[in-house]
Amino acid sequence: MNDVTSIALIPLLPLAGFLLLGLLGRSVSGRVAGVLATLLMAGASALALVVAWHYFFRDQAAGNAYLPQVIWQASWLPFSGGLGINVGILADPISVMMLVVVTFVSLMVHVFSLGYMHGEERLPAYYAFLGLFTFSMLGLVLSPNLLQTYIFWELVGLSSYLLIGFYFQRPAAVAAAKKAFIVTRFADLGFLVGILILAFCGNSLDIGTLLDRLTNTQAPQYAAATTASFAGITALTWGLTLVFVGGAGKSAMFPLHIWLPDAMEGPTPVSALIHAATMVVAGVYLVARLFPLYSINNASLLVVTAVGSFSALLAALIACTQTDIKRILAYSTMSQIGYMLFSLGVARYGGEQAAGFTASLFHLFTHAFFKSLLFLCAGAIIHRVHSNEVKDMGGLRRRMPVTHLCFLVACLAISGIPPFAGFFSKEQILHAAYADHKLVYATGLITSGLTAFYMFRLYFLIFWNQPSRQEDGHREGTLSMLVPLGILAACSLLAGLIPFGRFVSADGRPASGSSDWTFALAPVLLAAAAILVAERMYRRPSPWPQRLAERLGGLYRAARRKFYMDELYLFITKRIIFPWIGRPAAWIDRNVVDGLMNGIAAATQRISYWIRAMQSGRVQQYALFFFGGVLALAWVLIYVWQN
Amino acid sequence: MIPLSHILAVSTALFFIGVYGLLTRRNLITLLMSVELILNSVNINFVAFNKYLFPERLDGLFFTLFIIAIAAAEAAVAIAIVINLYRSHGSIDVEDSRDLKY
Amino acid sequence: MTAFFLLMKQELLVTLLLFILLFIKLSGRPWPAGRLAGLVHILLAINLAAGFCWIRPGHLFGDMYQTSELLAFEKNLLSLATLLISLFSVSWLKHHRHALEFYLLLLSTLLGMFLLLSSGNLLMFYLGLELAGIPLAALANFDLDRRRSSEAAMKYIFSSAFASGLLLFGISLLYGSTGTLSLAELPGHLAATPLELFAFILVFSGLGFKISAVPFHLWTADVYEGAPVVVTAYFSVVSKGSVVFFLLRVLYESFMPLQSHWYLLLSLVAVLTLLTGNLFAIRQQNLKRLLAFSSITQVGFILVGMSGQSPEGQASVLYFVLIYVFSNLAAFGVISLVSAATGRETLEDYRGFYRTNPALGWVLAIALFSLAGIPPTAGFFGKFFLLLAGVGKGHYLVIAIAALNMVISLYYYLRVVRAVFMESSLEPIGRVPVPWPARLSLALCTGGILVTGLASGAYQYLYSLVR
Amino acid sequence: MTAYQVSFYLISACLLGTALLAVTTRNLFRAAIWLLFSLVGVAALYFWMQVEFIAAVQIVVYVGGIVVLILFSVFLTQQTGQQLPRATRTRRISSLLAALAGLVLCWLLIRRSGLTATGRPFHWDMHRIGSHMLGTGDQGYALPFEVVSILLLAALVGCIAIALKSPSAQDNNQNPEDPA
Amino acid sequence: MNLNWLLLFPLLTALGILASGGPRPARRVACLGALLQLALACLLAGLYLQQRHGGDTSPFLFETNLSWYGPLHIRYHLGLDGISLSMILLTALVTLSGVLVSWSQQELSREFFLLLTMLSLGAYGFFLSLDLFTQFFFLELAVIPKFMLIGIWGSGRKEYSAMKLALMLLGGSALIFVGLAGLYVASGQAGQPGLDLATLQGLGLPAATQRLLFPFLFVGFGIFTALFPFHTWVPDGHASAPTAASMFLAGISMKLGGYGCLRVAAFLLPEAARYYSPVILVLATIAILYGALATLMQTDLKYMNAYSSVSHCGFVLLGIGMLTRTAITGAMLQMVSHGLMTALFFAAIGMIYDRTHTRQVAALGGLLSVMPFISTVFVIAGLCSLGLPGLSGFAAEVTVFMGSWERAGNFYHGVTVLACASIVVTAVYILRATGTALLGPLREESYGRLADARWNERLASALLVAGILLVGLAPFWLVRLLDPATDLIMQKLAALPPVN
Repeated sequence: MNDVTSIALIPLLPLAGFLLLGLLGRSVSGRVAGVLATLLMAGASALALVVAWHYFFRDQAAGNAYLPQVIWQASWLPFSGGLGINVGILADPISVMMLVVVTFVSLMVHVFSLGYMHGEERLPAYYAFLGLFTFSMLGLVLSPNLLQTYIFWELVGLSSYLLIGFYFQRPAAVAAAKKAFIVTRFADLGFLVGILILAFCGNSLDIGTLLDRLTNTQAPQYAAATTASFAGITALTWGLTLVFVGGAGKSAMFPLHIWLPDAMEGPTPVSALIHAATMVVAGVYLVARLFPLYSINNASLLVVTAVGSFSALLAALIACTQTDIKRILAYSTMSQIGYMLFSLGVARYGGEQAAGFTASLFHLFTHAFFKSLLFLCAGAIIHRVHSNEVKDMGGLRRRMPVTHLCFLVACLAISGIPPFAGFFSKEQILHAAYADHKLVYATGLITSGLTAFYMFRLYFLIFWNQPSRQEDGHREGTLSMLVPLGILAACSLLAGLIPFGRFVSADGRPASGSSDWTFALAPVLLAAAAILVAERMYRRPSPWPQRLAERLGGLYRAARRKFYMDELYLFITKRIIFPWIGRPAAWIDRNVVDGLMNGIAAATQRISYWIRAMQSGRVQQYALFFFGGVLALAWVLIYVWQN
Repeated sequence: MIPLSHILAVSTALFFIGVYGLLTRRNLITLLMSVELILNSVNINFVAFNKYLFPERLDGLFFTLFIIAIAAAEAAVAIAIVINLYRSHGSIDVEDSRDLKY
Repeated sequence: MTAFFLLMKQELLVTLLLFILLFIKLSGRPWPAGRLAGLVHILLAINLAAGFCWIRPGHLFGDMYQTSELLAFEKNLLSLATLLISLFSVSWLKHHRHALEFYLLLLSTLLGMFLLLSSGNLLMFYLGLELAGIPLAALANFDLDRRRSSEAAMKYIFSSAFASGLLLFGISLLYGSTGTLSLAELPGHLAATPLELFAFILVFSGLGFKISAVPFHLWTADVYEGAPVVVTAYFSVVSKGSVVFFLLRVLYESFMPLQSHWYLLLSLVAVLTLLTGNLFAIRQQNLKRLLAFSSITQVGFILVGMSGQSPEGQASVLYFVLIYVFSNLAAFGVISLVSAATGRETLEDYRGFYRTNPALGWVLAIALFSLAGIPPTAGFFGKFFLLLAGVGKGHYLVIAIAALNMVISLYYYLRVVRAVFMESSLEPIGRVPVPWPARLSLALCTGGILVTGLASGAYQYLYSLVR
Repeated sequence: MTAYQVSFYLISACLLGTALLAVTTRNLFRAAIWLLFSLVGVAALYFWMQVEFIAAVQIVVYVGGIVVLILFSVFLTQQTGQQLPRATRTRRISSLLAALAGLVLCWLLIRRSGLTATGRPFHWDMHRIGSHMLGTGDQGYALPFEVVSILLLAALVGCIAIALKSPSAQDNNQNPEDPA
Repeated sequence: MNLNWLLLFPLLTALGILASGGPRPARRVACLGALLQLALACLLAGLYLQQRHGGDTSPFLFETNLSWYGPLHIRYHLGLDGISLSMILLTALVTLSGVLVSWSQQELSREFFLLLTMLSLGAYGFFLSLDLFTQFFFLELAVIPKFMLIGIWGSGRKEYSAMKLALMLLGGSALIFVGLAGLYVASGQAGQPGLDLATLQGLGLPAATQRLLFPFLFVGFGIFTALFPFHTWVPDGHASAPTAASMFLAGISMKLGGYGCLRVAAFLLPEAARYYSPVILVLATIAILYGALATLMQTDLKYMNAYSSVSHCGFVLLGIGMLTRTAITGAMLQMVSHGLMTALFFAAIGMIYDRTHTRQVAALGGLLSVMPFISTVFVIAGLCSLGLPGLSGFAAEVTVFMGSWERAGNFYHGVTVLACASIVVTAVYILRATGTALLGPLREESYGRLADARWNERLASALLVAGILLVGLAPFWLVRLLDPATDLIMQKLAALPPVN
């Protein structure tokens, strides 16, 4: 069953949706477009499930290890010397897992959108963009070639741009889209240079070949890559770190995270799909994809760990102070991705030490469900109250019981309360961190507590807190909105039970997924305590939050202003790059370089004006010049120049 | 015997007297006179060369004759032009006809 | 006797023409200018046609007169140019009192140039030069009622007298030093002594005056501006062309023993000429004056090519003059038509010219492009070959300066094009009537500009002549 | 020093002196007269060189023709008593320098060239001149002769066309087209 | 196939336009001519591939080699290789869309189309010529039509810009001329006088000669392709030009320079190219970054695209300067890509300008809602410009980067990283312009009444978009097309003596 057609069809179906809807444009109604796109997506999703089933249970199980296999590839852009972009399809545990996650969440989002986006303008475009995104994301996860990864990496960036800016008449949406694209582009620069370094170190762009060559200590490429190059750092470290910069940009890691909260200007289902479940974890995916390389390079792993853990903590802190429901979720996403990354950072290749790897991807897997669920719930709520601010909500549990329930499930999952999905993955991560480095573990633990706190803060603020003001009765969303919520809630509940390590591990061999229950006690208790605190503070309107904020003073204000990161960036761009680099460049061009060209012309004119006295109109002066010329020429020819 | 160079010196001196006149006189007719001096100096040259250096042929003599003839023609046309200029400008001072310049 | 007539046929035909005109003059019954022009056109055309038949080399009058296929070509070119000028001069001549005298003088200068080209002897050279020059001074005065015209004539006749004085002095020194006046014998007697060099420089300056090479050029702009447009055209094309041909011949034949000297001289003068011509031209407002300086620049290019000292150089110079005839005459043709119709000659006046006179606008533009050396006009080929010949020995500096000057010169040509095509004016020149002879002339020029470059026949023919 | 030699220097001195006066005097009429003397001096030099024919032509054409022409035009265009204006000092100095430089250069070149008289006899007689003048072969000057005749003709035509007063010219000469 | 057809067609078109009675027939003739040219170019591509497929490995196909100016050894030599073929396809495409975009040209339209056709004639001739004289002829042939197009139909300081463009370009060609003269002399000294590319490249000119002549030729051609600091004609020229002329100017005209640089630098004077490589690279990098930074500050859409062209053409020079196979291929790809993309961009800007009568970014806003088609075209062009995969810009740039990194050494790597950095800046200015001009609320009430693209504009844009997608989605065919030619270049470079 795992033939080329079926697996290739998975990305191609959304692509077909994109092309169809893009070309038909306004000639189809929004409803038709939605249904068409959803059907195509359903097909893709079903195929993905089948493919995954075949991969994990049929074809590969026999060998005791899930080997990566390139199912199909073709030369797309050949370079010289064996390099070249080969477009292809790679099937390995990670990509197949991602296949499932992406198609599944995408399908949920499609379905949800049917109700949520009903009545909006430009729906065909919306679904087309969704299709484009899904296609790109699938292309990204299936890529066997570094530059193919880069290609789709850019394409997901584009679709993210298009979808964030979907409400293009809102200046904030436009600005957010721009910001998202530019910040990730900046990171992609690192990615690109990283690719260049790695590709020329290993003399290949093919990921498999590259991994083989650079991890093989006997290979000449390995020796070249691990000797110090620029600034005393090995080429491998440079390459991996720069690649990670790309990943950090896409995954909104500190300090490149600033685009993610703003990206919430897009339609909420989009946030669920792109900015919660799939695209933002591309960084994790990237590191995981190149994990064998990272695992032999401690320096770059350290960077990954540091960035991941710091981002996780930072985002959690900020999330505690925000009041925009989607932004809180966005910071929570950032925090969770930080988790996944430091989990990768603490892992090593193979064996017991590789637990972090599995845990990370496990968390990625579970997070996709509960975070998209959270976003979709938020969407349903926003759909109802027409506001993103939590202060406009409150007491919604009666009016939106289904949503309430789903949201609660998701909150529990993300807080790591057993037996919800998040518990399992998070526990594994903390375990791995504990095994590696206590500081990382401590960070993770604190973050875990904070997570529970801010999630339940949100939960209580939305659903409890104040009595509902709107007395217009039951207004739950449409069925198309509720069904995805339900399904995702179920997933959030159950996904943790999957023996994930059996399928996905660093070396392809099944890892023991056994949880150490006693170890899990600390985080769970911490989470429970945090939930209690949140309950005390936010279940009813109380002065406590205010007092606490005052007590914390500067820290609170800094966190509320997102630690002034936006201001810093604005300062750098608006106050440094534009006026001090761009403007001088433009000025120099107009005045110095062009001035030089014009100056030559002006000088010629000037000389022309100066020498006009020669042509004075006096015929005798002409004769004098004539005669002088003769004498001078005679002098030169007779006396000066002796050949 | 007078050395040839002395004759040449005379003619050259005459030539440059003519040149000086041509460069400094302001009346057009005096300019014309200076031109005649220049031509005369050339004539002296030709005759002297012919007589003292290349007496076999009469090239120099004939050249002189033709120069004299042409000098006449040139003077005639020049005077006609000067008269016309006098009519239009009311002056034959060379400094007065400077409409065309730069 | 037949041989005599055949060899001298071009001169004799022109003389015949002169006498016919003289008879008409003496018959006492004045002919209207149009009829006269028609007659002259026909006779000139016959002359031109005859020039292409029975071409053979030969000598007459001892060494005084010589002819060859090359000389016949050169004379034909001059005849053609005269015919073209005559064709577009009709609208100017119609109102002129002395149309017949105009033709008499014009043709006598043409005869002078023929004799100059055919001269085998410094005496004939001098006589030809004067015959070509003195009546020209009278012609420059032919706008009899205009101050500027007489000023121009005055400047020309005095400058020319001074120049021929120096030239004669040079010839006399040359005679004294070598003992011969024959151009053919000269190389055998030249020894590059300082006196000979000085004499050579004097002779060169006399010729340089005629072709307006810097620093002997200062009369050019004033005379070109003051003289009637038709005469200016004649000055800049026929007069200049004939002397270029002659200079080419004497440099490559008579003065070959001084070649390393004249190479330097030519290079120096060429660079000066290019720079000066261009630097003055970029400021000009009067089109005639602009073209005067442009023609100085063109001479600079010619001198660069001439300094190449190779058959290619010779052929390129001849070829360039051929092209220059067409280009310059096309430009002057348009200007003379406009001048005759409206009396307007400045750049300002030409604003928006294209909107009222598209055909003339195109002709002017094509002519200017050819002068600037822009493909596909022949000027491009002409300039390219000149400079290619000039670089023959690998002296890049002159070529680089020349190439730089091509850019400067482009500026002022394009300024004219800009005025004609792009700018607009409150009172543009109205529709200019173009009588059919002028039309024919402009068509011939334009055709020449477009064909002589793309078809390589002309160049190959010239090359075969000089080799 | 023989009288022959002395006479050369005398003639030369007169010739150059009068020439100098001709180009410096500030009276137009006197300048013409000095020029006349100078041209006569040149003729005398020809006599001294024993080329009487040229001397005769010099006197006939120059003295009899050109100077008279010049005198006529002087009368036509100028009140004879008037002082001629002088050129500017700069012009005079620079011209003087140029002329002197030229003179020095020429003198140096002549000195260096080593041109000395050969002493070979120089024969000419009217018959030879006449036969050469009308000859068409080697050393025949028939062609230049004809050319000069045409040139004179053309010059005549040109003079007539330009200098002949015409009614329209009279109208216009008082109000020149642009007084710039 | 006889390549003369490709020159004859535009010539006939020009004559047809001259003969046509008025503006309407003129544009029909022009369009028909352009269409036929495109068809011919495609046919040529087919025949070329067939011939290559048949195993023909000669460097140039379909040669026409006639003596033109025999005494001067100047030949009329046409020939085709992959590089010229790709350029010819580009020219044909841009010409057709240029004619279509100018369909509603009112003022002096006969002259307009005539000049446009002349321009394409010059470009075809240039790309086909194998004799440097012929090539030079066509190079200059293409300058004056630009001058006229800008000066007559342009906007803003049109006369100034036209003059500047003409003078700078012809200044460049003057430099080229000096180089050619030097080559001519050198070939004469080597015993085979002439300017035939095929002959010259086989001569193995001495290193000193190469180093002497290279700067003239390279800078000369470089001016055409906006080599820093001789790029200043680009902003003014492009900004003042009418739409079709801008398209042609940036789309094709600047490619003449790149093509010339490649032919001369890597093909004719490989020794000197290697010698001067660091200088070229520095200049190219400056052009890339500095062009991009200067673009950031532009407020006029045309100026923006013009400066971005400076930046993008820097990649061409970078690729050529790197002298690796991949980099050179990348430079070629970039030439094609930039040609299509920038033509599309100018078309879109022209359409916007036609309707709103402003090109100031700040004066526009929210156009997407009233003219979705034009805005989409604009966005596609912009995305191509910022190197989005799937569009041609990415394939080209990534090839250049890969090829550049191939040169080992911190200098080369540093240059490459700096060049890469421009993709960020590009993204910034493209998105800023898009965000302000197309997105957001409508800036002016009156914009609401504006119409979207007409059929001719749609067709023109579609053609170019198709080209961009074709290259962007399937760059391999273009690379394969270029391959034999790059092979030849590589052979020449490989044959160089090692650097001591």
